[in-house]
Amino acid sequence: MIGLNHFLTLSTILFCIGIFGVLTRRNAIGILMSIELMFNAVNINFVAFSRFVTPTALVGQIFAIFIITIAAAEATVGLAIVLLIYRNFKGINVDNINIMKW
Amino acid sequence: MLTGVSEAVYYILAAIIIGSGVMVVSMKNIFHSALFLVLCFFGVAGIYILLSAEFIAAVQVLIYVGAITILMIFAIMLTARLYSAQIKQSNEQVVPGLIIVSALLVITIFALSKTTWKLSSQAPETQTVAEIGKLLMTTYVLPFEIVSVVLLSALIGAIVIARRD
Amino acid sequence: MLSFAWIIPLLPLLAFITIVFFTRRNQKLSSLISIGAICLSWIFSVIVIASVLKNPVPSEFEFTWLNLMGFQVKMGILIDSLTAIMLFVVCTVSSLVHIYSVGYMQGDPRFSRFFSFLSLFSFSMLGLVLANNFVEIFVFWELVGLTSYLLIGFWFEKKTASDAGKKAFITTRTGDLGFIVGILILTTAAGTFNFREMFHAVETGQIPFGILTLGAIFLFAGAVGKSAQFPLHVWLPDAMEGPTPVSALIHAATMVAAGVYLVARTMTIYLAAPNAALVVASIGCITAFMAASIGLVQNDIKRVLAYSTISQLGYMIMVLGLGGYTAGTFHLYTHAFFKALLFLGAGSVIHATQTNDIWEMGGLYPKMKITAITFIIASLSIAGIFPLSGFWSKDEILTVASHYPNPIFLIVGILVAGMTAFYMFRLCFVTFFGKPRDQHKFEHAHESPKVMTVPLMILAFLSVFAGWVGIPWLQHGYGSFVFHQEPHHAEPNYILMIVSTLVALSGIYLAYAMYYKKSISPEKLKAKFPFPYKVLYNKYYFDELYQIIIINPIMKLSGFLFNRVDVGVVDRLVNGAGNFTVFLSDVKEWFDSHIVDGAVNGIASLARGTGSGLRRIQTGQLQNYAFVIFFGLVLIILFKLS
Amino acid sequence: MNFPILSLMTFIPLLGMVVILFTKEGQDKLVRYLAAFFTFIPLVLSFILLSRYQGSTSQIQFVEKFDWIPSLGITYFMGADGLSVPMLFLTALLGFLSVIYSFGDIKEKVKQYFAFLLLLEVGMMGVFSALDFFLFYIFWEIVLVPMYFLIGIWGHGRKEYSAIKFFLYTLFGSLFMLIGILALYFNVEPHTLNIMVLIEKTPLLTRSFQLLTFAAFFVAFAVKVPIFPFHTWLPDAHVDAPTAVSVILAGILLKMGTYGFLRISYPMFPQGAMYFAIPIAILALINIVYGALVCMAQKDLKKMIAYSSVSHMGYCMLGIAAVTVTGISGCVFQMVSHGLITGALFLLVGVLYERAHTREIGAFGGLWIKLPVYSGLMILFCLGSLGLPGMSGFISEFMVFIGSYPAFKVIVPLAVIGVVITAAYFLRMIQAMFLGTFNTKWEGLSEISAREIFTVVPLAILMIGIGVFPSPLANMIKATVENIVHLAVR
Amino acid sequence: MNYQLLLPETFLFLWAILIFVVDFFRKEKKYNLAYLALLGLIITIILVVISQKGDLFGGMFHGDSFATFFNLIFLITGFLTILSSVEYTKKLSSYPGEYFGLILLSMVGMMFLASAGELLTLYVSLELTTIPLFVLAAYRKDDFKSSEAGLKYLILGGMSSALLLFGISLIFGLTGTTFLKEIKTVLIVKYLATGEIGPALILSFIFMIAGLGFKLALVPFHMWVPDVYEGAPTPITAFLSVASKAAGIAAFLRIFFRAFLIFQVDWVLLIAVLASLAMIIGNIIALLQTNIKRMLAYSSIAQIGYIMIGVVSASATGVSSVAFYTFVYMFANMGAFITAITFSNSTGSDEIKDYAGLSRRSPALAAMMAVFMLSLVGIPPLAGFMGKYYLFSSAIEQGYIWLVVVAILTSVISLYYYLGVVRQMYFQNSIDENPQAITVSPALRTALIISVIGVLLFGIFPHIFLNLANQAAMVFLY
Repeated sequence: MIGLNHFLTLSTILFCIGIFGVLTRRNAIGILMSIELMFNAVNINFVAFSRFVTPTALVGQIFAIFIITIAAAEATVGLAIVLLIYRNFKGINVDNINIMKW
Repeated sequence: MLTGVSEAVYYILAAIIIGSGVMVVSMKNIFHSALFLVLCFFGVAGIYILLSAEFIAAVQVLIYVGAITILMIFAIMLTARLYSAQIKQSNEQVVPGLIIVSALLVITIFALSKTTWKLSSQAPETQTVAEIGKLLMTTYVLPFEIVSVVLLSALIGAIVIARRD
Repeated sequence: MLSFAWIIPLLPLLAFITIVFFTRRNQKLSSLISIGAICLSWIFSVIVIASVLKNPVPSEFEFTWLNLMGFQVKMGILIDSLTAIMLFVVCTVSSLVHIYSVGYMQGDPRFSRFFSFLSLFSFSMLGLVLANNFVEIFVFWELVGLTSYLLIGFWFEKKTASDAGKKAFITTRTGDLGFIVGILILTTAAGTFNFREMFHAVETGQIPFGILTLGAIFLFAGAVGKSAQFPLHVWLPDAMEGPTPVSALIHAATMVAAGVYLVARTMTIYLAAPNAALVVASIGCITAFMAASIGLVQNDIKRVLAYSTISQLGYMIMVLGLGGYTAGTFHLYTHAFFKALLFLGAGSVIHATQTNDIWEMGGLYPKMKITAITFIIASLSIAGIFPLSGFWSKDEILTVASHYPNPIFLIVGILVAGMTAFYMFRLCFVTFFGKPRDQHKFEHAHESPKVMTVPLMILAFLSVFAGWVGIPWLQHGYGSFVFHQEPHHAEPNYILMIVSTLVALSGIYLAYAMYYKKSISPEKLKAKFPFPYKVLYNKYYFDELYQIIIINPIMKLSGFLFNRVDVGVVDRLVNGAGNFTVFLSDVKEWFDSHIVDGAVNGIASLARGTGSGLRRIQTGQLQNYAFVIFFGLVLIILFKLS
Repeated sequence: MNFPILSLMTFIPLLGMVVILFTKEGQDKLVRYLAAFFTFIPLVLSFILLSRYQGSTSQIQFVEKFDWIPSLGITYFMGADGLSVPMLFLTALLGFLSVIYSFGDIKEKVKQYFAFLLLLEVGMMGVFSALDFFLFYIFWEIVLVPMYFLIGIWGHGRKEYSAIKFFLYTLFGSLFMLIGILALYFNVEPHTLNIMVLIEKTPLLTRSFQLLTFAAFFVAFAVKVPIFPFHTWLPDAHVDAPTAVSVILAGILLKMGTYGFLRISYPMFPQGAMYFAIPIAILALINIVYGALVCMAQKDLKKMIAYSSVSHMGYCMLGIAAVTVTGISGCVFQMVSHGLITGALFLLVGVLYERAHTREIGAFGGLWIKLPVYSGLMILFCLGSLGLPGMSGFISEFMVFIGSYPAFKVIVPLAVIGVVITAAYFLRMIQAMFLGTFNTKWEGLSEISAREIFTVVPLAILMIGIGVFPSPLANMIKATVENIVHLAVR
Repeated sequence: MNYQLLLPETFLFLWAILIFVVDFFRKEKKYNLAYLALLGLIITIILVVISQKGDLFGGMFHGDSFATFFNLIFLITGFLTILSSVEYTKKLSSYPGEYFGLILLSMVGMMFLASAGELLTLYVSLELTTIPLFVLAAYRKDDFKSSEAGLKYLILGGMSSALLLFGISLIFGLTGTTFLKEIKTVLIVKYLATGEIGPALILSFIFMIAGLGFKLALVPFHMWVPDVYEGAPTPITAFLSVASKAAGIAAFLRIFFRAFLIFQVDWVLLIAVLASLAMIIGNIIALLQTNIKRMLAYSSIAQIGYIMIGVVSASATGVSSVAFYTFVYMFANMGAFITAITFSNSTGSDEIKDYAGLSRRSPALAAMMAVFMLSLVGIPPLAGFMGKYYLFSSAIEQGYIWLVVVAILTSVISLYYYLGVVRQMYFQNSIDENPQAITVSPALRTALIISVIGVLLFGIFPHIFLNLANQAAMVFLY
């Protein structure tokens, strides 16, 4: 019996993995990837709710589409900035990107 | 409720997703991470199918696997010196990060499992593609338009930023 | 009909204003204005006394000065026999001193200023005498104190003079503390400031006995300060730093009598509060004896006179405390003349010899006869030799003392009379007779000009005859004029008269023996009784005592309050918490940089301390930020879901 | 609506400030005359105010009232009664005199200086005439800003420190007042910020609420007065401020605190007044005695006078705490009198400092010989300050004592000690500076100038005038004070 | 359907496209496109003012007074930002046209955000607001700090979007709808049925607060603020600190007041705690800053704490006070940033200590800066005071005296650093012997004058905008 909670659990786990990635990856692209994992987790939520709570309305699915789209947009900009960082800092290791502090 | 084969599929997919997700965040080589990310996205797409959201699954594959991941791989190639990837890929926050994340995980799962959801027993919509298309052009036309502007601005922005002067 | 009396104080005030603002540059004119004003006042005072003699019913005139709900102050004048006598005394002595000063102050660069101050003093003193309520009397009381301060410190270039002025002001103000509190207590209880209304309240028993006693004692503190009674007598001898006419006017004849006047004026209260009256009498008694004993050994001519003044004032206070209203005021009246004369005479001597030390004088009699004779007349008067003024008033006092059950007052009275006679004649013999001790000064000495000697002669006349109005055999003498409740008929007490005269004569003889004939050597006595001599010579060490027990602690306290409490503690309270973190790391630096600085620094360093800790979070490391966010998130969730 | 005299008095200086700001740089002389002109008009108006004020009633007069921010219940409500009229006059007078004094004193950034000085006057005038809480608060706070700049830019010594300290302390206090105001606003029905209406309604509120609000207002006013232990800003600010600003600070700003107590705290919170009577009286006693003792320890003349303010304002508080007509009248008298006397003292200190560049008491000696007029004036005001009869200080202190004695039978006699200590430190100062042998180091000192004399003579006249004829002032405040007492003992 | 309601947004979007197009054909002096953008903004402001009221798409889009009010804030901020960017863009090596266009696009997003009555629209608008800002933050490509700012902003922004989305997904799961008013109905029904609201709802509140808290820079989600503010081009920082924040506030109010007001016990206290933390932390750390942008960054963290006081009140007055405070905060904060821009255009420095002696070099500039600083402290009669007064009054009305006390104590602290700038300008002398005057270009001068007039005028005559703010708040009262 796979119910809603199974999917929610899965998504939560994925979400937390994403968070862990954000917290620990040193590579900027790695962090971006982790963020994508978080978006995916959210999407699982939406789709699962859509399936179990509002099977006839497709709101959840539509939401997921939008999230995917925007994730793509964000990834684009993100990667552009990463490239910029790479040019300036000669590396994309976020540990070293800390001119500004305190 | 899913039973039988679906149940088994669910577990397999979940294992793939979680396993590859963990790989994504822990691989030493960022390039390998990217590959596992692809795997993970596929797994998620499988979940969508399991949830009878085939259209979303397709979108997932197209956009995520087809666009985003490829983009990332390009970016990795452009930025990282691939095979000098012996340098540590994770910072000192692993242990505290683990603690925080597991705390969050436990609480969230606990909270969600304690919640009674208002489940519906209706059969899921089957004509999803057409229905979604219709909705996007009617009820959700406004966000749809806005998102196009988002894409436009992301496009322009990315060009402005990424281009060498 | 007597309402014109307000002009009496006003004239000197006008003189003061005129001199200060207009005629300051013209010395002669200034002095003329000043003298003219006081002389006019004198004429008015004579008119007042004449009309009061004719119609002794007290009259009062007043106008509302300040009016608030439940608080009404009227200013006005009260004229009764006491006022009339006082007006006459003050005007007389004051006029003479004014005239005398023209000679004495000749050549002083601040001549005009001196006269302006004298006028201001006359104004204040006359106002004090005329006051019909507590507020008014206090106002003039303080003004009198001010002029005293200004005149004592007239030669302010001398540190001793300015010190003395300050000391006088502060010491008398200490007494005024009591005065104010006394006024507060009494007026709050009686609901009025007016003398007669309050006396009425006292007589009808509206004021509870305890409050009345307390109020009376506090009120008396004012008199103690002003009349230089024990223990606030220390300022008067020092006040001799002022020009001698000032000493004569203020510190002998008039101002210091204000305390006595106050007690006399409020006699009703003391009669209703016998405990307070006993305090008054005791203080007076102590003072009289103490000052007289100090006077025995002093070498400065004016200081001797100063202690004599204190002693005589003690006499008056004592007798007032014993209920001798007539006796006290009578002595006040006679004392004014002979004490003024003594001072002016001393001034004349000082003027001639340019020194105050009696041991630098000697044999002056031939050179300044008028001064010497008048001085000796005054000495006889103060010593109480028949039939001079002093005799009659002293006799009154001793009579009153003899009625008191406890003989201590009488004994002290007689003892003091003897001591007075001794030190006065010690002064006379050393100054005017014998061989000149300082040849240079002796040769330089000369009789003073007319403008100085004429007042001396007038005063000598008064010293002899002024007291005759109180001769016991007189049917309508002083006692039937100035009295409290009932006319006082002095009964001649022959035993007392004889005893006191004998005591006085023996005092004179002792002085004669010691300082003229030199049959008894003062040096030997000194050597024989070194301790009493030293104590007396150092005035019972009062100044030193005050320095140690009052002044030093106060100065220390104020320094402490400022340096420790104000800068230290108060600011530090605010500082404290803030610096705790920094404190742990670097105690010394904390002390240096923060204790002295104020609360602002306190808040700032609290903030800074916390801030520099907090901003460590802002490492610049992106993922630390993310960590903080999630850490906060988890905390919030735990907080909300628990 | 009649002639808006209060608004004019308040805002003409503002107009002056704007005009001055638009003058060209460097025209110092013009700026000075403009400033004098724009402070002179309020002075003239204040005379009209004095002459037209009806002292027989406690009614608010010269009322100007119209809606300002109706959605928040805020009105523009100006008015004056017997409490504000003397303070307005004092403000106009000291404002004008300090401008005149500053003619010679200020040589740098003249334009800004006078602009700030005028702004300061706006705030003070407003505080004394505003009867809407919001308006009152605005004016109350406006004062801080120019003061901060005036101390910080044109001051001496640790001026920055003093400026910020002043600002922080007083802002801290006044923000509590803001809470109090809002709390009041929401706790009366219908909601209102009209002080006069609030006075009628607040006593109906619960006791604990009254006490709390009283405490909140207390902090605000206590910092201004200043009451121990909130006083440590005062010596710093006074000492480091330029002369004219010290004058205003001591002469008027401190009065804002006591004014607040009389206008707001006591009429509004009878319960608070009753409950806190003894503590306030004790604090007042501490102010008096402690302030005076601290004065004794001072070596700097200006600091001594600054601390003397602490002591003298203690009398005000003592008078207030007793809640009797006499006590409060004494307080008002003391407010006026202290304004005149301390203002003049600061002016005179400034005169000397400008010439000698030191204020150390011990550095002088025998100045009376060299500078008779200056010394005479200084001694006159010192005597006034130590409460000599014939001058205003005596009356106020005496009234305070008389008025508060029935309420505090132990505290008042102790407070009287302050009188002696005051005499002691003033005489000590006089002796050290003016008496004794002349210190030839100061041979070159020049006598006080005519302009400087002009600034203190009106103060001297008023000081003696009130001292000799207190009735006009008493009649002016009488009805109002009776009303305050009537309200405060409800 | 009355599509006219969309007119301002559509117009602004088209205008942005117009700018891109013109930019394409223009070869030099592209920074003059700023004036084109300004023209567009003025027209949009007019359109907003005259716009009709009504709902579209079944409550997905509200053209109501609340939206109008916030739209005005965005537009005026944008106007000032662009005015102050004219000089700045001259120094940019490339793409000034896109710079203005992106600002306009971001504003389109904000305007939709303020009108959104549905979560999907809201989310999408939020992204439209943010994504151009990521780019703009990194716009000075040769400047390391700018790139760093862009990266930090992007990563943390993306992460917080994910948090917000997670929260939204839970709400969706609980109610099955994304329309705020339906969410409210469903939740009430559910609550009435079961008597409890369940942990998932609270979890979603928290996730949404976290997600929006990022935009608002609410502690502890404020970490990005100092670094991004410091690194981003200063006009963008100004824009971020006002417009973006105002957008966040609008979104927050929409969601929480429209849908969750009846569950206020479950989130108000949390907001109150976060608000006080923001006030304390923001003000205290600001004390130590030496860079004006960084100082203003921390100050803006503190300011959001003040704004949240109005949210905590959870009443119409509260909303009104939030709106009004945001409005007046805009003038003061923009003014402060514009002064900083002016100063750094001339001197190239953002260090507070370099402001020494500014009152001599440029008295007018220094005076205006002082006014802005004092307004931020909340000294009457400046607008900042009026705003704070209103905020405090809303809180006290609801009995949150402790919160006001915190606000007051921290205000006193804030005085210290705000006046720190004033102190430099007025009490210190410049290090240079003869520093030249600061040149103020006409555009900057206009921007400064607008700000200073705003600060002065709305302190003394706030009535009109108070009424507008009240009307805006009425939206939540049905």
